Amino acid sequence: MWYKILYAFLVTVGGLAYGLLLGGISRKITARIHGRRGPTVFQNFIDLIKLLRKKTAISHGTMFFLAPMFRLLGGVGVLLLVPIVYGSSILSNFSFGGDLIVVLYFMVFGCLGMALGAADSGHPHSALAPTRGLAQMAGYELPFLISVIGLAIAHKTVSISGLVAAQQGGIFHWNLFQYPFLSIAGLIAMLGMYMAYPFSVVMAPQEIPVGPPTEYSSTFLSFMFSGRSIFGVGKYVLFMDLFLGGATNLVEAFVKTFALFLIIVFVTNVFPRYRTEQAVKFFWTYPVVIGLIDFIRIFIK
Amino acid sequence: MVFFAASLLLIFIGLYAALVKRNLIKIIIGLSIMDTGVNMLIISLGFVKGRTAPIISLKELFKKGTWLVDVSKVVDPLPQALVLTAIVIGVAVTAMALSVVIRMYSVKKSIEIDDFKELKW
Amino acid sequence: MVNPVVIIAITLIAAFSIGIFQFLGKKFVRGVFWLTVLFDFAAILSIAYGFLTKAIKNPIMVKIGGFPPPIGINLYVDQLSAYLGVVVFFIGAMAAYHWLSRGINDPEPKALVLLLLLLLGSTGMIFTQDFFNLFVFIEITSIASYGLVASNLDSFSLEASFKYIVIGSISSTFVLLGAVLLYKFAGSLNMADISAHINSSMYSGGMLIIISIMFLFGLLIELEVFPMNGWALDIYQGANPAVVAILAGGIVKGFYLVFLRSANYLKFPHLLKIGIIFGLSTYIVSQFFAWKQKDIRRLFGYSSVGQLGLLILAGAFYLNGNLHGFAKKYMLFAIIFFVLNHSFSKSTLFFLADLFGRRRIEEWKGVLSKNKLFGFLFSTSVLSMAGAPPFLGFWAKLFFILAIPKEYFYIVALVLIGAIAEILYYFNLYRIISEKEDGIFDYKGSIVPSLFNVFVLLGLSAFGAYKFFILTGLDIQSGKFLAFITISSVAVFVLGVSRLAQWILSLGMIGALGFHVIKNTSLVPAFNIQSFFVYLVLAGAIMFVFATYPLSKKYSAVFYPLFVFTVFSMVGISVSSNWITLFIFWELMSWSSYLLINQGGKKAAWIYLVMSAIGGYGMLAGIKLLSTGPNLIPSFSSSSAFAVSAWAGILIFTAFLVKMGTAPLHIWARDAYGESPDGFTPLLSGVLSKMGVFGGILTIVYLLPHLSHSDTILYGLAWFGALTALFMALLAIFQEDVKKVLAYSSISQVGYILIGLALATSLGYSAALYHTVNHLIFKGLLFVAAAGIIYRTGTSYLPEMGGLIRRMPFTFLAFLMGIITLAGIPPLSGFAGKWLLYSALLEKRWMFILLIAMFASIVAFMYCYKLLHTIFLGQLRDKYRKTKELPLPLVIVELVLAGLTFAVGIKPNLILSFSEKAIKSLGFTSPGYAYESAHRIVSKFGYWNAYFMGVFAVGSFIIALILFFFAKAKIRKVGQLDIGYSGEVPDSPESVHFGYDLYAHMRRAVRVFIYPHVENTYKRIYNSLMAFVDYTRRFYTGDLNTYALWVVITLSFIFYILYKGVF
Amino acid sequence: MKEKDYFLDDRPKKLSYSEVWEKFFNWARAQSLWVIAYGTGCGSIEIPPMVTSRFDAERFGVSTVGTPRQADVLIISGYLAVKTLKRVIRVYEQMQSPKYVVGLGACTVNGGMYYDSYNTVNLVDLYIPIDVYVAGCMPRPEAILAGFAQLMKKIKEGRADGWKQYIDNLDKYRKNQEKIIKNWKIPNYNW
Repeated sequence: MWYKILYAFLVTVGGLAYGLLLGGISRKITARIHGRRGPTVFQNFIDLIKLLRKKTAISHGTMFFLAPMFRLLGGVGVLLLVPIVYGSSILSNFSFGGDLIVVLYFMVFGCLGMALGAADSGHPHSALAPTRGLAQMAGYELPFLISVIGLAIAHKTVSISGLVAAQQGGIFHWNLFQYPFLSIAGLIAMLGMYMAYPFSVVMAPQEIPVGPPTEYSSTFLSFMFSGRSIFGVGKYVLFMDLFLGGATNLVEAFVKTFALFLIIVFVTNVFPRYRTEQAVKFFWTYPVVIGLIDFIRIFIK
Repeated sequence: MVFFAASLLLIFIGLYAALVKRNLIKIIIGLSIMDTGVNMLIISLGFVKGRTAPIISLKELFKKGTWLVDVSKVVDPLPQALVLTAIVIGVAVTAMALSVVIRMYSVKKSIEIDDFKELKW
Repeated sequence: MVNPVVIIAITLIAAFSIGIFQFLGKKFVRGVFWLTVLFDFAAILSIAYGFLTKAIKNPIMVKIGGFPPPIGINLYVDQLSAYLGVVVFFIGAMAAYHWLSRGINDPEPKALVLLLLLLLGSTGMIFTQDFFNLFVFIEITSIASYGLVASNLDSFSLEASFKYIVIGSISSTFVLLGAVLLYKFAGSLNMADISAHINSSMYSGGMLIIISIMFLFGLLIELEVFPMNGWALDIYQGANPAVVAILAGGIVKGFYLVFLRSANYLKFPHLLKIGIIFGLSTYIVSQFFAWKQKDIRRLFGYSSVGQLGLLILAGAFYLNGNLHGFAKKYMLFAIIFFVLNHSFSKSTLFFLADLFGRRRIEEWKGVLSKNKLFGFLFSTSVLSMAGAPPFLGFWAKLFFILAIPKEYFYIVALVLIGAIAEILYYFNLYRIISEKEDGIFDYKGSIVPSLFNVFVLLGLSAFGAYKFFILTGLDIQSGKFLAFITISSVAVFVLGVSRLAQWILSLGMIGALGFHVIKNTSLVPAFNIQSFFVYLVLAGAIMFVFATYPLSKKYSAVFYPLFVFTVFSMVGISVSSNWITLFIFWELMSWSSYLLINQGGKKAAWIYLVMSAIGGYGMLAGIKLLSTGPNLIPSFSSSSAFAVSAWAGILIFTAFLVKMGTAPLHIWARDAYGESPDGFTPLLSGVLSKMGVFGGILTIVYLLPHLSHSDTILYGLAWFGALTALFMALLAIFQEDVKKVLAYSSISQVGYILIGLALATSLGYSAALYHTVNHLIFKGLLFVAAAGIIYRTGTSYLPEMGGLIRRMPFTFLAFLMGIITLAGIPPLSGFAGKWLLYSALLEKRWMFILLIAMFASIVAFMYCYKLLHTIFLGQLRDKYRKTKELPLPLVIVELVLAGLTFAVGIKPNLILSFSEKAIKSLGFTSPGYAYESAHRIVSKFGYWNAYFMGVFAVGSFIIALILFFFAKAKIRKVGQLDIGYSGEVPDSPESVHFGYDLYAHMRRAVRVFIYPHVENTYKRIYNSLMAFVDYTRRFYTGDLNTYALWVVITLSFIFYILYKGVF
Repeated sequence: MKEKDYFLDDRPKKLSYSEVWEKFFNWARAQSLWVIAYGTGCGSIEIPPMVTSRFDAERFGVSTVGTPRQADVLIISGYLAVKTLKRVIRVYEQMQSPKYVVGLGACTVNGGMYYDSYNTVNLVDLYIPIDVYVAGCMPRPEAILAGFAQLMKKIKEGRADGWKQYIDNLDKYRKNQEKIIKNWKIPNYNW
């Protein structure tokens, strides 16, 4: 048990580092697409260190104080509840604790925490952002649920390890090829889940300063920042397990998550932004229709 | 049969009055006619052609020397008894109706039905 | 015992002596009058008492002038006529007392003479054994009533009187014609004599048919059947209510007895058809025409006419409906109870209408709150008239429905629809009357007669309940429990001198019952589904009643009695062993909760009541469908003995769906939850809606397997549940009232439970039962907190709140935990329910329902956040800067419930161990899931370790907290307006608070889904019915000629039916 | 709770000057300068070119944020009206230490072409501490980048201590501010 906790700690740290690195790479790629040099790929590490070592910080109240912890906890929880490497007892983390449904609900934990903290700050803009986020969530969760339920029924399990096990045995056993429409729906939902353009209205740095964390600074912000990074990695791993057949070793995991990451980066950099209701309508139409093709196929079978 | 038809006719005349007439007094007259029709019907029911009234007269007593009437010679007495009651009741109803009409007239100075349609729906 | 003829003689003499000796003064007149009435009453009471104690065994036959029956006129007094005589004289005496106390504006002696004559006439009418004599008495009654109706001498009463005279004359003419033709035909006028000589084969000849047409026609006019009752309604509206009270309460019942007698003696052909056509049409038409009525007296008139229609229907079935055994007995008691109920409640209503004097319904606004006694009398009468349990009208209706043969199911359906219509208008009236309005309320006259009436009515209600439980042979436990419920709530009312005392009493009573249930295993033998719900009800109730004390100051004195009543009737539902008992307690619960909701929102309560009535009567109709053959009272298990149509199941389920608030029957829920007294809403949401779940389980387990199409029904139910869950969640996010958000949330959550039930697998039941308890915990918590917040802030409007976390930290903590549970986020208890449900759905491969259910829970996050944000977070307003934490009882309840969610979240066994037992009692061998290790629960599809999740969450929370405390030194807590607001200084909290219409953007996306389609459909149906009724009620033109025309048309119609013999 | 406590009314605590890893953190601070996107004058038009593709300030770790809470650098972009000064003070005080101010253009140095205007602050340094001036009217983006390079250098050397000065000498700054700001009772500190 104890070695599990140790490994969990290592995974968390590794996840954080990987998440920050991916953030840096994303910034670099964006810059290159803009025709700029861009920051170093380690820029996010530097930012995090700076934020951690700011000398002052303000708090607006209890919820404001606790929210970054909820956020971090939610991120770490998601990362630790999904098995990273199939068959490895160490890198399957705490996935004995719960199945896909647990992970789906635990994913909300951090978001809810952040939303509450933001609302507690008393800033109207930071209260506005979660409402957009939740509305958009109602948008992307529909196609995502279609693909998750479809896969669960198709493979007769909601255990993530079970889903990965069902995809072993060659690239064409991946759900991406077995159930391409479900996967497309799920991957479109993933775009929304990462609040990447064109679904970035939640953060909306132009109209509402920086989304929920408007009032957050210093240490608080660093917690949120790292929470978000870890959460992002956790979600990549989840999507990898769902659609890309999981991973049998760490290298494969890195490659696959990086591939997912690249999808997001390239979509993000070429799209403008939807308004909330446009995003919701988009999610409720195209990916849903696409997903339903496979969904109905599974339903009839 | 004639009596029967005539009394039915009277009853229907009375009903017709209640159906069509707009004047309260005329409706009351209609009711009286209906009453009369019924009374006539009752009498006709007890009537047997060629028989006498079931009345004990002194003349008869002296002639026959007995109170007893020959039952086979008289008509059925019960309808006649009934009709007496019915007539009385009919009069009472008519009197009641007329007094109500008098009151109605004193309230609205009218005895037309059109002026008494406040209670409806 | 007094010779009945003496009654008539004495009354006659008294009437004449008053007429002659009226110069002796008022005192003499009144003295003679009262002596006569009292003597008559005593005399007839002694006869009735003789019958009751069986001292008199045979009917009394009085020979007048010593002639034996066929020759002489004689009186015949049997049990029924003696009892009816008592009622007539009682109502007569009360009406006279009432009238005298109001003052008679006509010369008093004349009115009293007419009153005596009226009583004399009706007594004679009831007692006589001779057809011609009957005519005479009818005429005496009629003439006296003509005079009395006109006695106000204003244009209304004179008009009514004249109409009555004309139509009445036509009626009596036909009765006379019938009598003399009968004499011609049978050679006798004695009823018994004629009856002995008539058999049905004689009707093949023409004469007897014509005779019966005459009698039927004449009597049907007097009984105010549908196309010929315009005059009667005009009397109800126009005449003096004291007179109307006697007419409606006593005299018409005399006519009814005469009708039954003549029908019995003459063996009317096709009586059943006549009864159904005229009785049913009268009942239905008058109930619907009453909807648009603005004049309260005419409204009561419509109701009276409707009741008479029901009586005719019942009478026709009793005499000619081929009822056997119990059914015949039930029908007799239905008739008796209908008569008694109508006599006492309707006369009370007319008395009260006269006391207050106002005609237009709007002028009655607020009467209930202004005078408590008046309100009590009015409410009791109205409740009894509308058939609310445990009053007499309810037992009458129940007997009636049970007695009607199943072939005539359409009659049951139509009568129940009529009953719903009746509730609709009666309680629309009640809604207006119970509106809060200040001011003093004055009435002229004495309230004593009404008081007497209501006391008799209450006594009779007890008698009715007693008779019902004895006759139907239901388990006597339920009867005793009903008595216990009534007595205990009355005790709370009577002994509770202050709110504190009432609170303690209610707590004590609920606690005592709980103690009794736990100690005494006879009520609940082994732990099964019923005891599961008994514990649920009692545990919920005791917590919620505990929380109400601080709120109770503004509640009226009936709050706690009704609360106790509702709670105990829910216990009654849970322990009931057959469908009828279930129905009785169900109705008790509906009505008592209606009265509770009516303490708050009147319109909301009305909608709640109407929907409840639709559900409840739907259930009754379904039960009726179940009860075939000799088995009038279907027990739960016996329903398997025969195949029944799917409609039985659907109809019974309607009631439960209404209580669960399943779309499209949900329209009551938002306002009823939102506007009911805050102390009651937790119970309404947490426990009362769960009774629907209980009923649903019973139906699905005991009934549905025996129905055709049961799989389709279940799948349909699951869809209803799923769509309810989704759309109610969508609606919830756009509400701006805290309780309305919670209301929609509540029915959305109950939608999940319905899905669980519809699965009908053991895992589905596990999910449903778990969620039932869990919903009680967290929704109770949220509603209790909302009640406290409304109590402290004085508003339930969300945009008015904000920032309250600074003032109410404990409430916030509890509320937050409630919300996390509601959202189903691990590690709190909400997740387990979701997981079980989803696993069950996966197991059954109901993919689309699973999709909708999961999606609905995502939508739910939106209102979860909205509640937390708008109440507790954001900017604190100036007016709440001095607001305190909630009162202690509320905080205790909140924290206990919050602790429960946490405990259950880590150890779901706390609930699951109970639900497992309950599920096993339903005949399943396993709960559908298994324990792989101590804490790891495994279903066919997935697994989940609650204990680990809890420890994980708490552990990492603690680690994060420790980490954070290192950074604490440099953190400064800033003021609420210290925000980075473009370098600007905000001038007030309101200006930077985001609290209104949080999801405006979402609304643009889902506009078409949240448009109130269902509500508008209901409204449209209601409005078009209203318009239709408003148009068709012009049928009663008020024109005498038209009335006479309808009389003639009906005559032809009766002639047609009877003469053709076919229809 | 008091009748009105919308605002925290305390003075900030004096901050410790040295940390063990200070040098490393100073490097991190220098490499990650988040500029609040707040233009006080015409100079702000030069900032968009600086952060976009042409001059790409992000390669030095300079990026923009929308809220003072997260910002490290406040750019006074040109002339500063008294009215604007109020906002600048509030924004500056709401930023979290360590924080730096860059004065842009001649106006921040001595009022520039508006030196005799009734409403322009001539010497911004009197009111908030300025770490780096970038002269010019207006300075080109290259010049601004040069200024940032200067700022980074100062930070790395530990000399960019305007935020310390400000807290240590808050009374002095307040007195100066109160001299020209008439219609605002300046609070003890804008938290």
